[in-house]
Amino acid sequence: MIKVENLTKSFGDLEVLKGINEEIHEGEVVSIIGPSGSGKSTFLRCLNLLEVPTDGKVIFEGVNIADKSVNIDTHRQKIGMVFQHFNVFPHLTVLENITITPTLELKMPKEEAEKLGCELLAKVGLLDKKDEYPRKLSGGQKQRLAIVRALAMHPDVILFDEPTSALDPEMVKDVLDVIKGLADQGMTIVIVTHEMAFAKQISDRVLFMDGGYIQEQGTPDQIFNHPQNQRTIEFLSKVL
Amino acid sequence: MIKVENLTKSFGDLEVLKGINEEIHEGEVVSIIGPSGSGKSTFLRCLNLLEVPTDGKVIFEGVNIADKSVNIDTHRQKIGMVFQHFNVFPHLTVLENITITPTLELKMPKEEAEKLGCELLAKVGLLDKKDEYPRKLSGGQKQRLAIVRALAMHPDVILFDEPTSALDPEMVKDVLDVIKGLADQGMTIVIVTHEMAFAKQISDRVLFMDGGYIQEQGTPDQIFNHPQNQRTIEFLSKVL
Amino acid sequence: EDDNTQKGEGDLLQQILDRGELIVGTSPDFPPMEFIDTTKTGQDQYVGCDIELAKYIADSLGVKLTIKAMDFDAVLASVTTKQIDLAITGITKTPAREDSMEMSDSYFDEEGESGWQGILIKEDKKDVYTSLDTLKGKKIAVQAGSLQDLYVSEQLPDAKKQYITQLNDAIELLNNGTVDAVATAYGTGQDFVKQKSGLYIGEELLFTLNKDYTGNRIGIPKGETALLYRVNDIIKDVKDKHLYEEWYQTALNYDKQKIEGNYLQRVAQIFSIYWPKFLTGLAATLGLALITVIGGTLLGTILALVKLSKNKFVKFLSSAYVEIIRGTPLLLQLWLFVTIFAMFGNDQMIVSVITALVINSSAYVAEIIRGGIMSVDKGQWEAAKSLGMSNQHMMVKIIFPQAFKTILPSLGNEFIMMVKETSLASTFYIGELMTANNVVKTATYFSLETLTITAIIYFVATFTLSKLVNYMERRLSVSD
Amino acid sequence: EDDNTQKGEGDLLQQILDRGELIVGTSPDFPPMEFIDTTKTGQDQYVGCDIELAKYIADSLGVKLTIKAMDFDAVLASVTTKQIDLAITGITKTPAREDSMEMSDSYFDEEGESGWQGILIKEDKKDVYTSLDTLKGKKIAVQAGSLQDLYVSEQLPDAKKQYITQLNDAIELLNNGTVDAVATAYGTGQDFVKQKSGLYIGEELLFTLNKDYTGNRIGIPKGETALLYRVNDIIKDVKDKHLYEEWYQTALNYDKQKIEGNYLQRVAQIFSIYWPKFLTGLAATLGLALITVIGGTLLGTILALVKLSKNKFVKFLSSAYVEIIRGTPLLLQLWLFVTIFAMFGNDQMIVSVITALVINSSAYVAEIIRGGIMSVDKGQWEAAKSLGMSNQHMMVKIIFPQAFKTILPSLGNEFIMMVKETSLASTFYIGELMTANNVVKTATYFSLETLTITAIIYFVATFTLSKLVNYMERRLSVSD
Ligand SMILES: Nc1ncnc2c1ncn2[C@@H]1O[C@H](COP(=O)(O)OP(=O)(O)OP(=O)(O)O)[C@@H](O)[C@H]1O
Ligand SMILES: Nc1ncnc2c1ncn2[C@@H]1O[C@H](COP(=O)(O)OP(=O)(O)OP(=O)(O)O)[C@@H](O)[C@H]1O
Ligand SMILES: [Mg+2]
Ligand SMILES: [Mg+2]
Repeated sequence: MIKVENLTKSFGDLEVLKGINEEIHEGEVVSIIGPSGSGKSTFLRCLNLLEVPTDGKVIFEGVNIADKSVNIDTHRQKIGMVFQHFNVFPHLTVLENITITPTLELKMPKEEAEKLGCELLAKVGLLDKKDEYPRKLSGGQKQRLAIVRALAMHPDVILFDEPTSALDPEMVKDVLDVIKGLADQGMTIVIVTHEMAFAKQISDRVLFMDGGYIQEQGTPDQIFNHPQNQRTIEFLSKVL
Repeated sequence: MIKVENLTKSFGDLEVLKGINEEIHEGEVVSIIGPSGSGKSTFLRCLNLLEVPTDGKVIFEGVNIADKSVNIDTHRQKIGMVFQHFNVFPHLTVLENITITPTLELKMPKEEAEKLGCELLAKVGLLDKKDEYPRKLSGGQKQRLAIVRALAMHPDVILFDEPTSALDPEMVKDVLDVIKGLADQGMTIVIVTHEMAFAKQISDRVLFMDGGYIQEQGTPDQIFNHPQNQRTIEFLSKVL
Repeated sequence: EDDNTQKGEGDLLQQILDRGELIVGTSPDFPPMEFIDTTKTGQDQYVGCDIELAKYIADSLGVKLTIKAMDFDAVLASVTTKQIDLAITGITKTPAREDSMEMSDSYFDEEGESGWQGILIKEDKKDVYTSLDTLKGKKIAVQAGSLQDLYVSEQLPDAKKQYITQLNDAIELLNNGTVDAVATAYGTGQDFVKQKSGLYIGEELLFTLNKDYTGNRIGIPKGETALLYRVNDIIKDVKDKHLYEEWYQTALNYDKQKIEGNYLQRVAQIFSIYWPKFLTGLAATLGLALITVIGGTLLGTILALVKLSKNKFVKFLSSAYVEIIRGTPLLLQLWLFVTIFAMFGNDQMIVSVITALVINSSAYVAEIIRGGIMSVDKGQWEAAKSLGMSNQHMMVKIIFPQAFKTILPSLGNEFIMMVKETSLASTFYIGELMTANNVVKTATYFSLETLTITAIIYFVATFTLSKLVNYMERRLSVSD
Repeated sequence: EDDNTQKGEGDLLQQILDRGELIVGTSPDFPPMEFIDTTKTGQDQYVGCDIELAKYIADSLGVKLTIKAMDFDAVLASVTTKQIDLAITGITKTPAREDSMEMSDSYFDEEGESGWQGILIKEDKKDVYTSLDTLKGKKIAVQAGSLQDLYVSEQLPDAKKQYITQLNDAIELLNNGTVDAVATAYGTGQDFVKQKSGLYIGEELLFTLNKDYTGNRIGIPKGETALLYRVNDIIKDVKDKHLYEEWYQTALNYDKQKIEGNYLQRVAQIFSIYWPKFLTGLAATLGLALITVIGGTLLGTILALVKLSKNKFVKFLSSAYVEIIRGTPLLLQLWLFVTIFAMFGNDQMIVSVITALVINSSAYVAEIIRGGIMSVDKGQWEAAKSLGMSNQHMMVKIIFPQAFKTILPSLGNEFIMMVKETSLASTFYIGELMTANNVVKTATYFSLETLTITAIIYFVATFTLSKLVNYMERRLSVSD
């Protein structure tokens, strides 16, 4: 589904990604772990061109979206993204947060979009909040809203960047449950996370990044229980 | 050592602490846990008058420091505090961060203060950074510096407010190790934390706060393994 | 019996008597001669000593008086074409006028009252300075380039001149002993003496006039000698009874109240007399500021969008525009636009001034809008983009509504800034608050008191506005 | 042979011839009569037509000339006490002067050259406006309150007056047809004609002068009739040869270059001639801004500390001070201080202006400093307090050093603001850049060109300064 070829990304003199080759397959759940500053977020953001790669290809459903001549907007509609800090739209109600993009960009009729929105909200237990403004929501609720907002575009894949690390501990579980639900339904997911237990539980594959490269990858069992790479071993010894 | 009598604190209309009675004994390690917004930080900050209580007494070493006529500065010198966001002084070198208060307030000679500072830095593995500025330090290093800075005043008690929650996961351990070291040496410690495992490990006593009250307290075993209060049970089910 | 029929020459007096009405043309904008009392309406609104003279003439003829107000040129034209019977509006004699109308004897010699130039001194020096000669080598305050400046150079060549810009300042200098005397028009000097105590101006201290002033006269249609003689008779009567001087004094004192008491009392009195002037000034200031900010916002929004665009060239142009405007003083920009507009034949100062203000404001507003847009959390841009929103939808639906919260209070502050900045427009006599200040200052001769009032009005206006802006800011940020 | 011995009366001419030196006193600050060429030194620096006359007299006597420069009063005093032989400095005759010295025949009748007042028209209307009468009913630009204003009222009573503030503006109005003529001093008019093409001023359009001007004369010590007669002979010689007119023209053109070409060429020429004037203005502007910001910082720091203190009353006072200053226009504050200082006898405008600027700036700086202090992370205050630091140590050792980073660039921006704001001081003829602009504008008659140069200088100055401030800001924030 997403194929990355020789992806490099520099910020000025700082080379963050040093040539990454990787393929995300349809229906796969891939976790990305690694120390802070290793380029996890940058990699994830390159997948939907929020960061423009310095070099290399990002082939999404057969099209190299890193190519400047591509209309990136239409492709992004197929790639959902959920951020660490939720980034819900504060000036729109919960329901409007969900319906605005489908109505504007997919020309979905308003009633249809609202019906879809309500269904999705019901699934994550937020239907009673549909006419509230986001400032009334807790962090966990905001993040569930952000997930639902992405889902409303019927994406083929969703990218998560540390979706729980800005949450108070007692709110983490609700959000992880929602993500787990998506994984169970067969959604393609790429998730950067520090929640090792969670990664172990839901992933089909785990990537360990460090120093601008994917140092090691494999099943959760391979990575967490039998890591080979020295850096992986070191990292896991600290966080577990 | 610190005795709190009927401590209440309101911010405007919001009553955060609703009458707390508690005593911290010398040499004790007390952990405070509880949901976000339950008043843990506020309680801790009342202990050294960073928040002025609305009512009640804070008796430190026999003196009610909540009394306006008391010179709070001298008492604060005996109560160390470590913050979530480190709050090291960015314009001073690592060593100066430590020596500035002893030399200014305790009139400690400069050489003596520097000798003390170096000793303390060596203990937490930061001696080689002594002439760096804090911007060169990682989060974990900053927090260790903050602890050492507090120690340099030879406090009788140290208050910690979520000392690891602003840290990247792989840095948490170093900081917790330092705190554990202090506990082992018999320092009186009050610590607000979300690291349940750590609380379980080092505490003599655990306080569970919710709704402006201390709902339940006891040994780690009592609280974590046999909680009685309904709210405690609920809270622990979410975070563990 | 049709009064409008063009009758033969010479019988206008008879016509007047027949119809029982004397029609007098005047240009009521020369106080104290003829001016309008805005508190009255109809014929009553015309006041001044020339009007009194007209009334006296009508009374003497035993007819009713009708005043027709028109501008000075029109008065002269109307008497020539006999549309009015008499032209009484401070007319002096010239050969040209003598050709087109009859001119009465002089009823008032301006020189004797206000045409003279003299020396104002402190009252306690009255016995020291008894003639111009006694002022030899003394320090005399004069307005640079004024008529008095010339007279001092000519007739008091070894006096030391202290140049001043405003006569009021000269009085302060006189009072504190910095200068010994002040050169001024005699009438103005007399006004000062009336307003402030301790001052003196006398005929022994007048400069020698050698100009060929002619007195004020009444214009009468050509050939109407009967009327002319009758008018001259009445003028003689007026002169004999010294009526005009009386009327002149009354007119001078018309609604001019003596301002006295201590500083605070003077402030209160000046405000109670001149508050309409200040109010109009304030309204003009607020209006000018509003127009400026609205114009600035329209222009500034375009600039801000251009600055955020990707086209390097237009981006550079708009940056340069903003930098240049922000890098030069507003006073200079005002002069520049006034000069440029004058070159293209614009003599409406207000247009030049508003253009300069709008252009100045647009550069600041552009930065406000750009700042507002940039202040929207980067996460909002990223969220919108990650959903696949088009740039236009993102700006219109996500970014602008949030930027608005930052922009609106800043525009409020820009408005407050402009309320203050428009004071510079007073350089060009635009009638805003600072101009009103200068007018009242000149009318009352009390600089400090007038400035105090103006300062209070500015402060109250900007303070109230800034409270409003704060309130708006709080209301907008509540929704976060 | 001691020349300094007080000799008897009447033999000064002989003394001059004996010592071979003629000592002439002059006050070299009246171009084109006598002024200083700053590029020269010693006796050579004194130039002008009076100096030429002095040289001619010395040559005629066959002696060496020594010029003594002093101020005008001193020249008059010196000739009375025989410290100089002749006083040649544009002296006119007055009874007082006649008493204290001998006065030569007039060598130059200012009226004929520059004392006259006349009418400036477009060259192509030369044949239309052939006398004052032909201007009847025309629109004439005059400076309000000027001598010409008076003459127009008197001698052209039915002309329409268009009031202007600057003569340059009148020329623009004349060129674009808004007015038909411009009333001006004859000499000034001639200058205009010289500088700009298409203009005309002629003797047929002069106002009738009936003043008692006397020409310029040479002052000679009392009783020195031999010298007087000899000087009068030489003056007659000069007059016969029309020498003075020649010298006058040369002096007028002295270092005055004809500015021509297109707009850009004119800008370049004006700058190449007047750059020292602009440079001095810029230096004064920067100096004034610097003094203001330094003074404002001292006062503002105190205000900021008071505002952060706990004493409610002084807190209120300093808040009120800051609010009032920030709530009123700087122009008004300038007037207020100038007025108040004048009441206390201060006639040094610069002192009033600097006081007003400093007080104005202090209110803004107070907010900068308070803002800087408040911008220090709350955690820093808490950390310092939790360590038991005293308030004073906390402020001095922890808060100020960090606040500094925010404050310093803001003070830099305040300085840039002040560079622009000091332009308002030009209202009071403080010699900063905007004053320099006005001086050059008047000297060249090219408003737009001069304003362009001034704008560029302001822009370059503020742009450079803001780049410096940005650099400083970056450098300071690197350390975070
Ligand atoms: N926009 C940017 N400009 C400059 N440097 C950047 C930018 N974004 C990221 N970086 C740098 O790139 C490196 C990798 O950042 P990235 O956010 O991808 O790390 P990460 O693995 O996600 O870390 P974390 O776990 O802390 O989120 C870091 O050193 C970061 O400072
Ligand atoms: N300075 C303040 N002004 C107003 N309200 C405050 C202030 N400080 C804290 N509060 C409020 O008091 C309540 C308790 O805050 P406190 O920080 O003590 O909670 P906490 O238990 O430490 O939470 P957390 O785990 O999120 O740190 C919260 O509702 C908070 O919003
Ligand atoms: Mg990241
Ligand atoms: Mg807390």
